Amino acid sequence: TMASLTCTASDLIPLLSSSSSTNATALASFLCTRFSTISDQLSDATHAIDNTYLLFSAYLVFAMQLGFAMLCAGSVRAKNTMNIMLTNVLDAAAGALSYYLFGFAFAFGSPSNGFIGRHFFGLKAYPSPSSDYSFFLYQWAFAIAAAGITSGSIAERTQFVAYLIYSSFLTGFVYPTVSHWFWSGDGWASASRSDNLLFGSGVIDFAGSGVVHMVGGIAGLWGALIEGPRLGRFDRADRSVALRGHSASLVVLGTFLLWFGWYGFNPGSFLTIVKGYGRGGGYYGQWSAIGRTAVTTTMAGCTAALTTLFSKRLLVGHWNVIDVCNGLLGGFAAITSGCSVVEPWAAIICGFVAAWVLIGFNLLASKLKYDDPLEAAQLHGGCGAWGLLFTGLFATEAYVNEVYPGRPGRPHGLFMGGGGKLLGAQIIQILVIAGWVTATMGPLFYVLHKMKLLRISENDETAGMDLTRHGGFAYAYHDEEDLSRTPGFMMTKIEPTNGSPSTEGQTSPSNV
Amino acid sequence: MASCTADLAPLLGPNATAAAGYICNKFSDSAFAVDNTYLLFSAYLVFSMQLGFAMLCAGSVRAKNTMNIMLTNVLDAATGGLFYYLFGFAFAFGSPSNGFIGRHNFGLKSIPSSSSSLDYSNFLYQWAFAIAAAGITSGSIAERTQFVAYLIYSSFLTGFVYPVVSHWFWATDGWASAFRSDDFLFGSGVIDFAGSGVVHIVGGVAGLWGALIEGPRIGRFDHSGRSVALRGHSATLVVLGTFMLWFGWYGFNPGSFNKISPVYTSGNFYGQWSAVGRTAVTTTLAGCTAALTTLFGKRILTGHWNVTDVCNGLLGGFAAITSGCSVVEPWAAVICGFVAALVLIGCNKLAEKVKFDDPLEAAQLHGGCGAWGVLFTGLFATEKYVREVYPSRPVKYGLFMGGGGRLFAAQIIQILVIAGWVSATMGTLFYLLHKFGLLRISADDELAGMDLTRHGGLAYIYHDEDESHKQGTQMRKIESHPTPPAV
Amino acid sequence: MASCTADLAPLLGPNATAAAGYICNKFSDSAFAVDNTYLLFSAYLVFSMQLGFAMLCAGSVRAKNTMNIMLTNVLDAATGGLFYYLFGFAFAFGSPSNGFIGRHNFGLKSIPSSSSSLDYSNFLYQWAFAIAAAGITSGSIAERTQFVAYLIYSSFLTGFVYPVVSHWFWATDGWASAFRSDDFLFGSGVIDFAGSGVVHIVGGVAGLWGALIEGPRIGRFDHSGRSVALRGHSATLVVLGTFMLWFGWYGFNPGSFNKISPVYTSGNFYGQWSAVGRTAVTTTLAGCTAALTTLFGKRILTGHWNVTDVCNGLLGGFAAITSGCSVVEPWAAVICGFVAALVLIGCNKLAEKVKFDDPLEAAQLHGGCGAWGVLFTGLFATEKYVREVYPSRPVKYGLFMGGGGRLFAAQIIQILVIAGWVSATMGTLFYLLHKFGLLRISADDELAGMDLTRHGGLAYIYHDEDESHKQGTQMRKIESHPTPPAV
Repeated sequence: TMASLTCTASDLIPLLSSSSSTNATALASFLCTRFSTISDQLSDATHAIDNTYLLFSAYLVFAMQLGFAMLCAGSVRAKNTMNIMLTNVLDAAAGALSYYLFGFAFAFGSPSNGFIGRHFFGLKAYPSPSSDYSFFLYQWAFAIAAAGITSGSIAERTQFVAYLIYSSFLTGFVYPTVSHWFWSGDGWASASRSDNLLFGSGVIDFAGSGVVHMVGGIAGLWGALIEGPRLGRFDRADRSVALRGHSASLVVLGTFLLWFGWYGFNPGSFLTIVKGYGRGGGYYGQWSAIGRTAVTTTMAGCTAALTTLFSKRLLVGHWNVIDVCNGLLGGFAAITSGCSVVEPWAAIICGFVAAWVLIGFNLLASKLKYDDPLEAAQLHGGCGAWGLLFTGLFATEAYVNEVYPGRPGRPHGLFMGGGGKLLGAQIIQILVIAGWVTATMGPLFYVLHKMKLLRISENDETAGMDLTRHGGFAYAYHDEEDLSRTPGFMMTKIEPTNGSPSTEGQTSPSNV
Repeated sequence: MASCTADLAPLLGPNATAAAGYICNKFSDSAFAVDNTYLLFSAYLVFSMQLGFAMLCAGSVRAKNTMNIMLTNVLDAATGGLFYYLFGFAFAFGSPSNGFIGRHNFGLKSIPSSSSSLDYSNFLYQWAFAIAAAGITSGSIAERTQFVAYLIYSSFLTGFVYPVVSHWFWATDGWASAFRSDDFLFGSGVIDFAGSGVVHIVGGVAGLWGALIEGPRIGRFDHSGRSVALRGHSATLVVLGTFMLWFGWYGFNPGSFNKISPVYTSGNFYGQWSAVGRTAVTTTLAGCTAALTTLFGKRILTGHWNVTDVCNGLLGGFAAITSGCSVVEPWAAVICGFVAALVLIGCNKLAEKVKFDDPLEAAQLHGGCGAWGVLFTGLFATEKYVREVYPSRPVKYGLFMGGGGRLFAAQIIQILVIAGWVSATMGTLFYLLHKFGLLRISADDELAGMDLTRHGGLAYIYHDEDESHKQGTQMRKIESHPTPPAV
Repeated sequence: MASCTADLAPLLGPNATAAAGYICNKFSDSAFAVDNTYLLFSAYLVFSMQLGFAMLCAGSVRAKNTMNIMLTNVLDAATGGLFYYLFGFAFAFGSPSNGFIGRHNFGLKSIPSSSSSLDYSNFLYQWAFAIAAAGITSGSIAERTQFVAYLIYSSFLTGFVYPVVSHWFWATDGWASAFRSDDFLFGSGVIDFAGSGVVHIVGGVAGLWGALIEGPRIGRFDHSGRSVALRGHSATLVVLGTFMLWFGWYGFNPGSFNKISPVYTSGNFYGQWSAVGRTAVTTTLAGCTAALTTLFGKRILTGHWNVTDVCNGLLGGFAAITSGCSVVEPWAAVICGFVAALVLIGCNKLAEKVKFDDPLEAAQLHGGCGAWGVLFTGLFATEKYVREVYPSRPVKYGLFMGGGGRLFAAQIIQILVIAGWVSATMGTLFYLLHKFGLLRISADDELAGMDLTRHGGLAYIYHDEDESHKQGTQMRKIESHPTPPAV
């Protein structure tokens, strides 16, 4: 954006009247000196607007953490609610420190090599002309989302210490490295490199179907595979038994909050909004592209929700709100990669297929006796991978050139006549992310497993972790519950049993 | 932008047209960026009202129907997204068109467009409005409506009935719009800034017909005809939903300016940004006053300090101020909220009298308070603000502010026309569904609750033992049996 | 704007003044639009904290008092809206005024104003702050306070006590303000950027007196004087509320800049927008560090990984960084959060020792951590940032950063003065209410829960059967009886 605001003589020469062409250069440079003050003011205004946009987008993305917490809480049984919510709070908290100390540096520290960044540790020498605090905040909110995805896959049976370890490792190292590859100006597969683009194209993963969702999903896949299913998830005859979450209201609350936050996630990934496309002054600019991104996001999610609704009705006979919520999120996870470079009608296709991808993976998981309490691996891994392919198929030329400028004629979607190079790059991304996360998170979970740090004991699992590890149940709706139902809880309540309260000296009526 | 160049060029000296153009382009870019930022974030806020509706509805119904009502709220947004994309937006704002219905931009064709100055952000914002109307109606017919009926009316409302109304009052071609270039209704046009009529009365009247045709829930009125409160299952969710709606209303009302950068006098501290702020203030004050009025009113009437009543009063105040929020003084907003609370209490009394059962009071709240709000604008709109907010319209303003009765008359027409149109369309639809046996669920289903019979199980399982009670669900849990755990 | 014209005029040639004026007006318009957009959305975020408070409070009390506490939270916002509109804002920011209290702009008269540069958005933002203070106090006295007492103290706090304090430290006339033009306290003035003192200590100290005068809840300390935890009824609501507060805090702290467009050096990439971003980062880091410190601290002390304790620790970190968020380095925020967690743990230990019962730990959290935050600013404020954020103030900065002790001394004065003022006003008020028998509910009511006795029934009905147990509610349900269905 700085470049578009600097005044150079060559910008102005063609604009000036041809009658005085001999003096044009002199006149242009004369005007330019006068123009610099105005230009400075314009650049100030641009900074203010862009940072406002990015900061509020970051706040929206942060709100997704609340969405994750509620979604996860509602999707597990009541006896593990405290546990899963704690992991969600800590994703954000531990993530902030590790991302501040080194995660951000690994991801975006520049200049660097193609594999990993190596500047800005602890926000040293920050801000820089190309990277401000708001960008750090935005990227932090992304990083914690990845860890949140994984926590869903291994819910209800993982030791808390294992959780702390994998979460720090994922947020501090595994995820930042992947985001470096695809999003930083130096990353080996990034579409915003200045040269040596992968397949002459680079990977288009605009807001992270691959970088965020597949990373989280594959990490979850390995965790859940190594831990095995929850007790009772498959009965003795090996039939699948649904262990339903304890509150559909929380699931819906969480889903809507995620939807709300996704408007920061996808449109926010433009990072700036003050940028005319074309010669400036037109009604069409980056602000329109941002609006379009919000629309494609909405369309994909809505279509996936409706597809899931009717398919599930046909398959199981119920109109199920939880399934619809998951379908919706699957649509969002899929469109996240291509949201900025596809037409709204293509987003509908994206969402439609995403719903079927999710249904298919869920059937497969059931077949393979794979247990993922939040369907996180299927949803974020499966739909995320579909999203990457979708971008390689449907990215339109005009939008790709606007969003990734400066390289006319770059490859775009196969079905849109753009050749197969982009699709090739997208496939490489899927393979590379799957490989990298498997190579890092897989061994980590395996080592934790071998050291008996991964899975909780059977007794703990049956009783629920809240009681055994987190100080008690999450809910106490009736006074009577506390004594009768929570023998393991170390703090007992006085007033229901010996109802002679101390302070007021009043004999109590029997507890209504 | 063109005028900027024309203004600036003579000031900059010879050969300056191009230079002036360059500068002015930059200003134009920056204004587009600010206005789109403003509109998009407002749209996100309005969308968050859908979350508010979902939680408010969920908390206001009995636990056995929670899954059902939440599904309808999710689907409002989802089906609304598709239908509004395919034709709703075209019916509402496709231009050029006639006064009754739009007929361009189906499937967002030719959007963004410089001629109609519609961009994607406008679509997103209007979509969020459209789904709000459907959300209102779902409250009125909660706990007893077949899911299929729900899908049908929701698509019809979001895709056709509501867009047509919004075309009449908000599109530049609408026959009663205040944004027309000439031929204003009564030489005034209707001022329904953010939609007390267009959104709230539409949703409320649709709900009224649905609830009337279905009749009350089983047990809502006992043998002797006395009213029996069927309380919602969670006041916490009601409060959560109310606060989310309040939060989202800051997108709904101030956001309806669509742009924040227009100036009233260039270089002055007072511009549309101040009007936007004032709108947020009037909205706040109307809601707050209505909440307090309800608190004390209900305390006198029922003897309780009741939080769910206060929440409903608050929302009634918001629904009322929505029409005039941008053109009235803050003190007038206080009056608006005070009366709105009384209107809601009155409508609720009336509903009980005539044995009308609306689980969320949606018809009373959005219909009644919405209608009051439309009248209120005709009474209290001030000249100065009307001039600023609707610059091209003939200056007719509030009756009590000395602006004559033309605006007030136009507002009355709006109420009548909306009530008529929605009755004719939605009333007929609900009646047909009723005749085909598609509207109301069976008495058995109603007693058992729809979650068990239609939606795969109850919404809540707080204790493992709960499972054993639920014979109706097809999924059983294993682990409570004394089997040796597998590993 | 005037200076912009003066800068540009010599550069532009013939008609230069007019051209420069034209261009500069455009810049000024654009800055107003951006700044108001920024401030309004920040205000909406701060408002969403009220939702956070409501959920946090609801989850932290027992189920039988849920309706009561949520009603108080809704009314904080509603009564706050009216009182702050009528006189609170005038007391706080009405200008010109003396150092103690403002006395203009009652009922938003003469707002917007160019002389005080106050617009409607400023009012909205400050209102959202004012209701936060009242929300803090309601936590301290939860589960045992009469509703009428609540209405009285809440109006008094929002309408008078809090506005006066905010006048002292934030108005351009306030005696200890860092925004004065001269006569700074200790030649420095107090730096309380977003209100660790003005909001959090005020709310915390008011809660302290209320809770002290009421005494602990029945059953909070057993016969032998041991502390008995009366756990809240829903940890889920606590987490929901905490995350909402976190979300809203991004309006509270970075939003306190009010404007985002001011530059530090024109044409540079580094300006107030960077400072705003840095403030969001320091806020995040302080909260996160406090959460982790609490996690491990509590694990060592109690043996559990406790999510509600972690949430409280997190909020303690936020309350502490609120004072210095804009003028410290990110690494210092980590220190701030670490110490804040220890302060909270210490205050809680102390409270148990002296049998002080505060259901939400509000006095400890907001009072204790808030006071630490005020001191922290006096120790760690950096020269560069203080210079940028408070350009007209003499550059006195943190003691540990080499800035001398004057700022630190001013900060200590702030703590003492706020504690004194709130004790003198709110302490007296609570004592009078106590003497008139208006403060605490009866023991019967307390054991039964206020929802049943005062608010019309329990907040939750998860099973139809629940109804039959509740003899106390006056509303019965019919349908569970074996009556023939009506329709």
